[in-house]
Amino acid sequence: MIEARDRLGIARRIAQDIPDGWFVNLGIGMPTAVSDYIPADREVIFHAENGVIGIGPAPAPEDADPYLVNAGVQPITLRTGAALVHHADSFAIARGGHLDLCVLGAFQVAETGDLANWAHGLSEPTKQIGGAMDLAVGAKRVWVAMEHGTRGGEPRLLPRCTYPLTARGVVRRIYTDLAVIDVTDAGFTVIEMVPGLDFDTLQSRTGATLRRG
Amino acid sequence: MIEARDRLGIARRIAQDIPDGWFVNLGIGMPTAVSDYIPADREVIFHAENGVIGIGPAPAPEDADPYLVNAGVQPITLRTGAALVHHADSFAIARGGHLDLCVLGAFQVAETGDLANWAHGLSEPTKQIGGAMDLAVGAKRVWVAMEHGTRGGEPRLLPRCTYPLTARGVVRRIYTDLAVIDVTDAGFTVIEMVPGLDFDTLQSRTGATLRRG
Amino acid sequence: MIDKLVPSLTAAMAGIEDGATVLVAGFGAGIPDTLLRGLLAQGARDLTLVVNAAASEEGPVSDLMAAGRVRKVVCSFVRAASTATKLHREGRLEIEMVPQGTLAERIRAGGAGIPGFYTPTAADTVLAEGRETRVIGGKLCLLEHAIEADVALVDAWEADRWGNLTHRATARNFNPVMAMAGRLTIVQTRHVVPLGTIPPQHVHTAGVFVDRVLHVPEGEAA
Amino acid sequence: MIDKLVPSLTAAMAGIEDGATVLVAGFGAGIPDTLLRGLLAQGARDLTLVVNAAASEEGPVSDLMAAGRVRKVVCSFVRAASTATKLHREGRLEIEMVPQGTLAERIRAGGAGIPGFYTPTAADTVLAEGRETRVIGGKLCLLEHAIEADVALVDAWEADRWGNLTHRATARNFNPVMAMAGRLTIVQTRHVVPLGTIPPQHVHTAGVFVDRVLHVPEGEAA
Repeated sequence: MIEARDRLGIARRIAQDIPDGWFVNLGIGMPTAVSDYIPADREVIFHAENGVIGIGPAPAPEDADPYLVNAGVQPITLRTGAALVHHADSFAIARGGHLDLCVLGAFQVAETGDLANWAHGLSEPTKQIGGAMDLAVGAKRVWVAMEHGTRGGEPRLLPRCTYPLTARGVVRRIYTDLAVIDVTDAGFTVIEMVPGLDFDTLQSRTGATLRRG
Repeated sequence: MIEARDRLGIARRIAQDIPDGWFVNLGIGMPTAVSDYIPADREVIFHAENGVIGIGPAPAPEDADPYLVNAGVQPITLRTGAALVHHADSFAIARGGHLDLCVLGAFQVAETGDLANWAHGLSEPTKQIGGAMDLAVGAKRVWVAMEHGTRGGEPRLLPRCTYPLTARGVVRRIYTDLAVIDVTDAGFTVIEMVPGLDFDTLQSRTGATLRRG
Repeated sequence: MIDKLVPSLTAAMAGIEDGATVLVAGFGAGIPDTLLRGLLAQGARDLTLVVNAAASEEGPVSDLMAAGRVRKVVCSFVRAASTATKLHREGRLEIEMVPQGTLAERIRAGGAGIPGFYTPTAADTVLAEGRETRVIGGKLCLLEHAIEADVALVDAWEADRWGNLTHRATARNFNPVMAMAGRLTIVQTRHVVPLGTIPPQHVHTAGVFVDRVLHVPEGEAA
Repeated sequence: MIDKLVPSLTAAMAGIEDGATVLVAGFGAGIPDTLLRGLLAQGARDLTLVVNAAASEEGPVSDLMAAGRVRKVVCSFVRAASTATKLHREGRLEIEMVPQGTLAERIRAGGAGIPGFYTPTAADTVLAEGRETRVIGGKLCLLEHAIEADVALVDAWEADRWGNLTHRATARNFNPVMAMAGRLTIVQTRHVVPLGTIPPQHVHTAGVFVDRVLHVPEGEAA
């Protein structure tokens, strides 16, 4: 049986790979949970687009401060050592290459590292660009957290994205419910599969050619 | 006898023309003294390029704080209500059109409002651009404080500047030891002369045609 | 004497003209909601709103749009169910999508006297189609223009009579940069404090950027 | 655990290479004088210094130039008698004159990932000769490029182990923007404080921009 990771499992897996001392932005959705799984012996500092450097654990509902939210407008706390800045300064951090890592959700990733995560098409009414385009081109590295395929079974890892791009050639690594895959000059390289999954099955669920890592 | 103004007299005369509530940058040298002569019933806020909004009176020498200086690196105090910002934010104020007035010294002013105040020539070793180019194009209005002529008797008000420009077409008004002169679409217009001075004498000491105001 | 405090919401909103471009600060927190309701009451129409998100079916930004007062919205975020999307489908609202960092930077540029800048953000996307790009330092960059606005609506925690502001926690967000970029910057503040109460080194938005301050105590709609 | 404190001036200056571009903060106050002396001792040469003023005949910037370690200085201000001018006349130093506001903005742009911007400053002067200009919104503007640097030398009043800084009064000046723009940002601080001592809303330079912190108590040269 394939021991596919659930959404929190993907977040937990990502957290393992973030070294002590990194400065990280977590996108809205699945990536947000990554911060809950950082090992206690590592100091990782989390950034939010709305001007937070040093996000702490989520507060108990009764302790939520309406003046203190993350980029998903969820209540947060501040860590000891946190700093607050305004929106332009916050994106100066993101765009200026000061983030070691940004973890983003995605609709599609191409084997060239192209990222599509803001619209299914230009005529679609939902357009959630937010800060993703700025983060994707500005961070030192971009990792993606997503389901390996859509609910309808369509692959999300593709030779080319069919949805509008967020940024070209930026994704370095993809964490899905099935695997961890690096984006290399040679395309998608599988560096880890979940227990019970074999390479051919993973390839059959993927829209582009996979290489063994 | 011509009652020419001395340098402090020029500064005092300028101070009379600054209305209550203006936000003003004073250049290095003669303009700096303007703040000492603002009438007590007017609240005028002074800015310095190094990030001060709300400069107060100069401290007694024994009270000088080495961490608190103006753009001429002279000791200052802060007024009640002052704010401190960094250098880029300070010039965002200057360049973004937020200063009601900047008073600058000058070597030459042209009848078109061109300002030359940073070098006598390109081969000259002293090049003091500082913030003048930014202030000159960014402030809502620029007034100049200067001697009417050079020590050698050469005129400073000219049809065209012969020295390298600081900015083109920015000077609105000139305060000299002899007169107050507006720069209008028609050129230099004398709006005030010191006691004992007649128009023809002023014209004879000026390098461009003067109009009566 | 400088005193930027105004006595009423009506006084705060006076003089906003039809066709004005209005910056609306806030990001979850720090939204100038009272001033937005004041703008609805004030009556100006044909407005261009610059606001991070037009993603809601309710609230004061949605109300302004639903009342037919907004010609165009410049934002980084819309949802299928939002009032903006509905009006856009009906051909009654123009939407300009801007990446959030570019939006913040364009507003800061407007306040800082930088008419244009280049950024790699969105340079390789459909947002760049038909627009000027150039390679700088090996990176494809897109030319972006400053956003200057007739009016900025800003929220603050504390304000003094010079208009010096502090913003509480993440209620800071767009507020300081929008304050810089408004030709008329109107502030609603939870607390009015005497001049000198905010230490010079702790001012978040300097009074030089602020024109009017309205006191809106917590829990009051003014 | 993140701990950016370094035990010695030698450790603070380690790894600066020949040919490096070095941002030097300060404006009357807030000059990283100990770090500059450390750079002299460290030995890197063929340096480009970016500093507001090269107007002196003495002091650590002058000393570096006089020792033949500086290839080029980018500044807004030189004097006839300054070491920079003397060396320039002898053909031993290149000088790039930049208006002070443009200098601050180019450095901020370097830190903020803005490769280029347009400004009216200097667009109509000899500084614009042979360079790209364009009219934006009716104003002649000059294209300016970001300054990114290998090293930034920064002064602070307080620092914690994450590198969060405060700057005292006008010792702030170029320090926060230069901290942003250095690939290796080295700080000398008067006081080292425990993490959390600086309230989040009062941090002047966030630790994310800082790589090394050297404690230089008042009156000590380290």
